[in-house]
Order: sequence, then C-alpha cells, then structure tokens
Amino acid sequence: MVRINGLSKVFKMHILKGKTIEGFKDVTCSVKPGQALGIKGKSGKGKSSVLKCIYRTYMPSRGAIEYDSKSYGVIDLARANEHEIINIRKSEISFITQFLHIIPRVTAIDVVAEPLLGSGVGVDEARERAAGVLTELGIPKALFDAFPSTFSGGEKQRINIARSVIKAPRLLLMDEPTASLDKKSTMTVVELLKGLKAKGTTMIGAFHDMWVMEQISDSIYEMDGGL
Amino acid sequence: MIKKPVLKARNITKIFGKGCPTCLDDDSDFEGNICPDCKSVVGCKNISFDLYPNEVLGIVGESGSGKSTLVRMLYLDIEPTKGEMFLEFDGDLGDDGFSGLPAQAIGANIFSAKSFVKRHIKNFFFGMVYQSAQLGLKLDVTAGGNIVERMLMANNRDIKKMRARASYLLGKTEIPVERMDEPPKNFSGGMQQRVQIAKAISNEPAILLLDEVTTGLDVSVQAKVLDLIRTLQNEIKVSMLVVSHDLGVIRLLTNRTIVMKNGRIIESGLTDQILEDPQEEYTQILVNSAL
Amino acid sequence: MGYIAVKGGKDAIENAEKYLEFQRLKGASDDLSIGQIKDQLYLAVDRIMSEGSLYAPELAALAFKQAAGDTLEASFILRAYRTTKPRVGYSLPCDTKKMKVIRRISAAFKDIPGGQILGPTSDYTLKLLDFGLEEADNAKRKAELEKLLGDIVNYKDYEDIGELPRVIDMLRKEGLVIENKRTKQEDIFDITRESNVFPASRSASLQTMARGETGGLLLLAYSNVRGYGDIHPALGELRVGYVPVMITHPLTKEPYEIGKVKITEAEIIARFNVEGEKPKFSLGYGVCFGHNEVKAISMAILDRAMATSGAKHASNDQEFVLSHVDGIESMGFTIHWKLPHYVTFLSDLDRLRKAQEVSGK
Amino acid sequence: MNSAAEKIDGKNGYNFAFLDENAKKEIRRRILKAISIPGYQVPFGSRELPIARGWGTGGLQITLSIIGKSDILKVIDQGCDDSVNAVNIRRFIKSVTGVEMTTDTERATLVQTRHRIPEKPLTKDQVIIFQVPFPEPLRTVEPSEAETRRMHAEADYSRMWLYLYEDIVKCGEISIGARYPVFVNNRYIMDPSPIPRWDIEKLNNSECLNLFCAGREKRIYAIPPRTSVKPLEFEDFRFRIEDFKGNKCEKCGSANSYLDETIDEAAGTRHYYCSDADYCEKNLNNAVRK
Repeated sequence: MVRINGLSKVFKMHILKGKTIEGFKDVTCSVKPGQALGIKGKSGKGKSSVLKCIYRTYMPSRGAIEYDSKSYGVIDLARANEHEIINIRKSEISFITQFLHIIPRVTAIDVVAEPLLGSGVGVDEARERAAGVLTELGIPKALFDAFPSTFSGGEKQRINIARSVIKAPRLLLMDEPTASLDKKSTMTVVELLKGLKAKGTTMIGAFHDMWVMEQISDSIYEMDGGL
Repeated sequence: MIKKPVLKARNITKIFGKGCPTCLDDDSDFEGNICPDCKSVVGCKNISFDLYPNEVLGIVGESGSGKSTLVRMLYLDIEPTKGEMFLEFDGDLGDDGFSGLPAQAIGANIFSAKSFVKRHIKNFFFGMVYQSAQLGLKLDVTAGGNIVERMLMANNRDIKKMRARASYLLGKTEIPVERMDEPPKNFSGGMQQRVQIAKAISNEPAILLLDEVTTGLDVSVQAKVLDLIRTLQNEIKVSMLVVSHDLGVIRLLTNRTIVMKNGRIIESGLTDQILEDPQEEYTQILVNSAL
Repeated sequence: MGYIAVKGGKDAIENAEKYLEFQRLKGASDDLSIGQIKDQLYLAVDRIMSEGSLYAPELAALAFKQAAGDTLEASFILRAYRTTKPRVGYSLPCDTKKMKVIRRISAAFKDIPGGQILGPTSDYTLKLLDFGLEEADNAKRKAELEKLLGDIVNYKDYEDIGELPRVIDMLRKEGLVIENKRTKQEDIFDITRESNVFPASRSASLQTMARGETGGLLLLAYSNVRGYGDIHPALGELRVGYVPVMITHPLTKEPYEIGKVKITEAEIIARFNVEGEKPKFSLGYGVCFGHNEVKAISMAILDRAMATSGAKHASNDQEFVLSHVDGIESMGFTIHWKLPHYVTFLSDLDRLRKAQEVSGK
Repeated sequence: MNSAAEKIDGKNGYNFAFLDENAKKEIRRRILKAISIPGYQVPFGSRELPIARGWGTGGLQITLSIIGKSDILKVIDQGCDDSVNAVNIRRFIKSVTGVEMTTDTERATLVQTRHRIPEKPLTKDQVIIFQVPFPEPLRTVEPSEAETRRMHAEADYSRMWLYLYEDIVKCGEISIGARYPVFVNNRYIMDPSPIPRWDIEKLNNSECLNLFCAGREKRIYAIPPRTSVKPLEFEDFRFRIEDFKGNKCEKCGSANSYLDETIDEAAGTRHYYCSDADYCEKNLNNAVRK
C-alpha cells in the first residue's frame, strides 16, 4: 500500500540566519494493504515528522512516498499537488494527531460526526454513528453535547481518535494515539484499531507504549537515531 | 475524475497611481509596495492561483498586504491594472438551468467582459461577504428584501416562494425569522454579517468570497459565524475564498492558504503545512507571531 | 463717455455712482412713475414686498425703479429700509378661511365646495408676444378698461362670498390627514429678532421661506419633485386674496382692523408615510405676501419635504434649505467675491508656489 | 382673452402648426425610432412652446409634428374635452393649423390626452398622444439619469422590483396609484404617464399607435400596435385596478367607466360621474334613443 524510500526532512529556520535543522534522514520502509507498520525510536528522533511528511503537513526534503491511491492509482505523496492531497485526505487517509485542534462552539458529537457530513451522509445518521464510536471509546453520553475544550486530556484524545476512525479510512496514520490514556482506555483503543485492521484499514503509527506497538503492528521500522 | 479549477487568476496586478514600466513589468522586483521609479503604490503584483471546486482557499497576510484589494478585484468591484481571470462551471446547473455563467464568459478573461456580463457574474456566480455590512447590504431595505433582491435578479416573481426561501436562509444563519421585515441597520454586527452570508448564498453561487468576515466581531459571535460557514461547506457545493489576517480563522476554515505581503504571493500550500512547516522567512515570522 | 480711468478708492466710487446714475437717466424715454410700476408691474412689486418682508407697495415700486428692475437689489433696499422702522406690535392670528378670495383652485378634486374660482391667472394664456401692447397709448388703455368694466360701478378687487371651506378639512374629517402640531401664540419664533437655530421650529421655517428668494425656493422644490427626495405632491388648495390685519386696539382692547394685505396661500397633500398605524396623507403649507404662486407652492412642497425623516437630499434637509433661501444673504455673499481679496489671494499664491517647488514640477 | 392667439397677426404669421419644418422632421424621426424600440425613451431636442413647461408641451410637440390638414383632433384632460387646459391647447392648435376639432372619440384621427385613455378602445386608424411629466419609471429608485439609462441598457431592473417588494412588505399591497410601471415588449420598463391603473389594460395589444412625449424632460417613447404591455406584478400579488365599490355614473348609469368623485360639503354626500365626458354623453344618447 505504501512504499517509502530515502525520505529525509530538514527545517530551514530563517530566524536562525537560515541554519538548517535535521529532522530525519533516509527513511525507507513499506506496508502492505491491511497491515500495520509501527515506527520505533527514542522521542525527538523524528517519528512524528515522518508521519507528518506522509500526511504532507511537512514538506518532505528528499525521497519518495509511493501510495496506491483509490482515486489516483500509484501516486508519490511527496510530490503530489495540493488538490490531490486535499482529495486523498478527504476520502482515503486519516491522521490521529497528538493534539486535538479545538473547534470553538462545536459539540463533541458534531466534531466526530463532521467527516461523514462532508461525504454525503445525512446529519442524523452521522450523529448516530458518532454516538456509537464515542460510547465504544467510553465517552459518557452526558458529554456528547458538551464542548471538547472543557474535556480532560484523555477525553480529548478519544474524541480525536473517534473523529479519525468514524469513516474507516483506507490508510490510518497515528502519532502516539494512546499517549494520554489510562490502561483501560488504551485497551479499548487497541481493540478498536484491531477491528479496523480486520476491515482492511492499513496503518502506520508511532507508539511509545511497546505493548500497544506489539498488539497492533505487523512489522516495525526502527528510526536509526536520525543523526 | 480530475476536476478543472473553478477560478483561474493569472498575473493580477493593481497599481494605485500613474504606474510605470518598472512596476508594471512582470518580472521586475523591488522591496516594499512603493514603486522606486514612479512612487505609485503597488496594491497587488502578478497574483496567480487556481481555486478548485469544493475547495476552501485562505488568503492571509497583514493589513496592507493587498489581500482585500485582490478579493475586491475578483468580485469585479474594482478594476485591475493588469491580469486575467477565467471562470469554469462544471457543477450541476441551478434548478432553472441557470449556471450563473453566461456563454460569453466561458474561457474568456472576465476582466475584459462587457459590463452586463460582469454584473451577471457578480449576481449569480459569486457570493460576496464584506467586512463592513454597509458594503454588502442595503441597510435601509428590510433584511428579507436584501435576500429577495438576489432572487428578483433571477426573475423570480412569486413573493410567497421568495419569502419562504429568504426565511429558510435567515433561519439557517440563525437570524430570528420575525426580524425578516426589519432593516439590517437595527441589527448587531454579528447579525448583519449573517444576513450578508444568507444573501450571498441565496442564488447558490459557485464561489463564495469572504473578506475579513469575522473581523471586529466579539469572540462568541465570531465563533457562531465561523460555525455557520463550516456547516455551509458541508451542506452546499461551493468553493470558498477566505481572506483574513487571523490565522485561527484560516486554520479552521481553509484547506489551502496563500500568504501575501506587499501585494505579492510569498508562499502557498496546504493550510496545515503553511502553519506548521512554513518555508519562507516572512511566513515563519507571521506564523510565530500569532498568539 | 468712454472709460474713465480713475485712481484712488473714494474718487473711483463717486464716479462709479455718477456713471450708474447716468445709466438710469440716458435714453429718450419719459421718467417712470411709481404709480405706473405699482399698477402695471404689480407682480414685480408683490415679489419685492415678499422678499423684502415689508408690505408697502409704493416703497417696493420705488425700490424697483431705483434698482433699475433688479428684484434682488430692490428687495435688498426694502429690507434695509425696514430696519429703520421700530417694532410697534404684533398682529393677531388671522384665519385665512375668511380670506377675501380673488382666486381659489384645487387640483385634487374636480369640483370643490364653494367652486373652483379661476380668477385672474395667466395660466391658460398663450405665451405669445402680444404686439398690441407695443405702443404706449393711454387712450387705448382707458378705452379697454371701460370695455371690460362694462356697467360695473365702483369695482372692488373681490366680492364678499363669505367663508370658503378648506379642501384639506374634508380630508381631515375622513381621518386621511396627519395632523401638524399647532404652535401656541407665545412659542412663535421671530427670525427678525433672533438668529435661526437648527432644527428650527415650523414657525421659524415658514417665516424664513416667506421672505425667501423665489428662485431659490423654486430650485429646491423642483429638485425634490424631479426625484431627489420626491414627495409626490398634489395641490390641495391654492388661494390668492386679501386678509385683514387685526391688532388689539390700545384703548378698547377689541380686535381692530388696520388694513388688508394681499397674500398667496398654498396647501399641498403629499404621499402618505406609514406611521405605525393607519397610512395617512401628510401636509405642506406655504404663504407669502402679494400674488406669487410659484413661491407659495414651492414653500408648501419644501415645508413637507423638510419634514421627511432621514434627509437624503438637499430639499429634505431643513438646515440646508433654511440656510440658503434668503435672497439678501445668498446674493450678498455670492457676489462679495467682487470685493478686493488681494491680501488673502497673495497668501494662497505663496502656498501654491511652495507646493509646486516641493513637488518639483 | 389673449388677443394675439385669435388674429395670429404676429409680425409675419406662423408656420402651419407653429413649429418650423426642420423641427417637425427631427421630431418625426425620433418618433420613428421610438416606435421601432417599443418602451425605449428617445432623447430629442425639445422646443419651447407658448405653453408653460409641465403643462403639455411634450404632447403638443408630437401633435404639431404629425398633424396634417385632413386630421381631426380631440384634446382631453382628466378625460374631459372642456377641462381648462384642454380648451387652452385646442384653441392654440386650432389657431395655428385650422384643423377640424371634435369631442367625438370615434371621429378623431388624433387624440391628445392627459391622465386618461378614452373608455372606448381606439382603432388602427387612430393615434393617441400622451402628455408626460416624468418619463423615467426608475426615478422612484434612482435620482441620477446617467444611472437609470445604464439600468435600462442592461435591463438591470431588480431595484425596481425590490421597491415593489418593500412596498408590499410595508403596506400589504403595491401602493402605486397612477403612473404604474409597465413592462413593454418584454424588454423595457416604461412609465405609462399618470393614467389610472384602470387604463393600463388598454395599452396592451392595442389596435392604435400610442405616442408619449415629455417636453420638459425631452424624451419621446412609443407603444406600437399589437405590443405586449404588462403591469409589473407578482404571481401572488396581482395588479389591481381602482375599485368603485359598485358605484355607477349618476348621469348615464355606466358601471364600467372610470368615475370622478365630487363631495357635496353641505349635504355631506359624495357623487360619481363618468370621467370620459364623450363616453358618458354617448351612453345618455343611446339610453334616450332606446
């Protein structure tokens, strides 16, 4: 499904007189459809930078990210134009980021339901499925119509996950998804992710929790300390 | 199913003042927005970009960067000194077979179209929401009347149907329907903006232009207006161009963003990339100076 | 005579006056009598009295002769003479329903109670040069008068046909008209004693227009009805006639008539504006000395126009109207640029030269 | 009486129909242009006449430009031949043309009118000439002439429709009395001159030629025969004519003619008579003959 080779990222900081900072260098790995690839490495070694490059939040400096897209066929995400990336993000790839970007004045259930609205699902059905995922993730019904900005770190993270998985993406990118969760919630998330894998979702994720890494990943890529 | 862009802007330039070869020449470059030779002010210089169907493009930059001038030119409010704009329409036609794009406008540079073609485009193809309500609304005409006017332009002549549509749109923009027959001059700033939005979308435009829509509104009202725009993105097939100096608004609403300074495009890219991995020096400063 | 180059201010002015006098005296024609002006140029006399705000036909005729026919100048002279007269008292309010009418028409209804009285009007005469009047011929003038009078003995300008109901009152009875507030006697503003303040009361507004310059009032009224604030007027009633001037007799304390003045009064009905409840017609009123229908109708239109809320055009803006319609003020200031300005002009010149230097042009 | 009009012994007499031949030719050309663009206001060099501006100089110039020796002229104001201004105009035209005058609508070849159209529709051999005070229907929404001409050029009429909409919202119905705007030939919005809504219907698909002229505002426009003329209305707010609430003409008993209302102050009563004097008289004669 995804074949990465020679991927590198450097940051050019103008404020530091144009000095460049090394993100990571020559990452090469791949993942088959329906499989999960875990990325291992000490923190600060660029694990989330790799994911952000795949999702194109970061502009890759070198290398290629071949992805078998449903709408575009084989496409190099590093060089795809912005309109292709926008469409792929809408219909194929989801990214569970570490932090939830709070949307002011939108309730938890609407935040989770929104990705469905964009693809022609009715409002009621979208909210119903959102409620389902939220319950599965242990979010109490009372919080459905509250604003996420008042939630705890764990609850926000679960909203974040629910929002990314409600539409069973083709490729799911995950950056420390269970970082702020307690043992019990982590178990629930792992079960949910396994469920998704069973339905064919391909995954690439960075996990600090080795137990979760083993549970989910079919293969693991070791960041070599990134200089 | 690669879609064609709905709007193509090519080398749009706006010079306030006499202008001279230096500031008009495409590849001449100079610092700031005052032309070294003829001292005229360069509002915009060589602005080119594409807007795709159903896409939300942000234009961000400090005040004086030329972003409002640009969007006013796109809406044909002011004449550009140079440059072209092409419009495409591939969506389904309006219920009365009305694409909003007259034949003469297909494939032609809209800036040099005849005035009634331009007016047609302004009334049907574009929806515009200005920062200040008096530019967008007739403040003495009733709120419903402001919306109905657009339908009248589409030769609608059934008052009950028009009022039903107007109250539906006002309801959608959370304006109490009983105030439909009141002039907007009695409304609060937030409500005036929402009447503008209702008016802008009344003819189901292909492109919605939003010029600093939430500037000057207090936070809670701003959130309401932004929330309304987000729901519109999902419900109606429309491309949007959002001009703002507020990075929060840009992050919330847009997929792609263009960064402007002194009338020029400094950088453009996916919104999250611009905000989290800015390439140009000015963008890095801009992004890091946000609260 | 040729042009006399004269040096020095005082001599120049004296000679100018002599030259002006000469202009009036040259030519072979007979000297113009005040009586001729009063009788045969009575419309000019009426206009000068109303703009000069002094009802004195002889003096107005004199001013007209002295000003060689310039009505602005003549009303100016009359206004200046008026200043020399001390204020002896105020007349009592007069009800123009009792006007001794010589002309009374309404455009709103075909027939009106008391009848449409066409009276002396040039409205329906053809504006063709009447060469019959070319030769001054006293005999012919007397003969024509006799022919017209026929067997009428001691002709009076008006016959007493009693009170004529107002057209507006009929509409009022049907509740179709918005009531204008009545001003109490003691609240009446006197623009000759205090300067206008804005927003001006209706009494101040009507007084200012009553002595306003006919052309100015006409322009503003015409601009209104042509679309700039249009009030869609209809002429409810126009009356020309004589009203008694009543004062409280110093001894008997009874109302006492000291004479009659000829006035023109116009009432217009304008488009109704919805005021909360039932839509109604709104009113405009205009009255002035002498027979001057243009002025009275223009006043009535402006009276209503100025009452329009949210003034979008000059004619609706009371301050604009009342500040510009007085002939003596407007004529005086507009032509004062003839006075020497070489001191101020020099300083402007200096600024301009400096500006050109700076911009390097 | 203005003696000059009778004798017309002016220094050297006046040309047939007062206007010089070049003026007539120019006005006729403008009339042809107006006929070929129904509803479009044609600017023209309007001449001053011995009649006051705003008192019918427009209609008069058309009549004087197209009248021929064999024409029979009817002049009415408020629908009646002996109304003061009609008498005045007729007398002037008579003095400068010597053409036969009539009060019989059917016999007239030219009808010059103000504020009314005769009740009996005119035929293809007749021309009706309207005196027009305000030629520009869009004036109610836009004072500037430059802007209204652009609006006509681009058929940009939404502001007029918005005005009607707001009228309905404020007053529950369209509050325009006379001068009700009409849509001519599905192209131009036109001001039919201050005729009552009662008469508007007669302009639509008329047999006769309708000519309009505003002297002071210097515009000529026309509605040729068989032209569609529709009052501006909404599907659910139809155009409504004056309602006489069942009253009939107290002279001829007609129930289908526009009525004048007069008030008898003393008795406090109201009386109604036909506004079209000729039509009323004919009714009377027929009634008498029957």
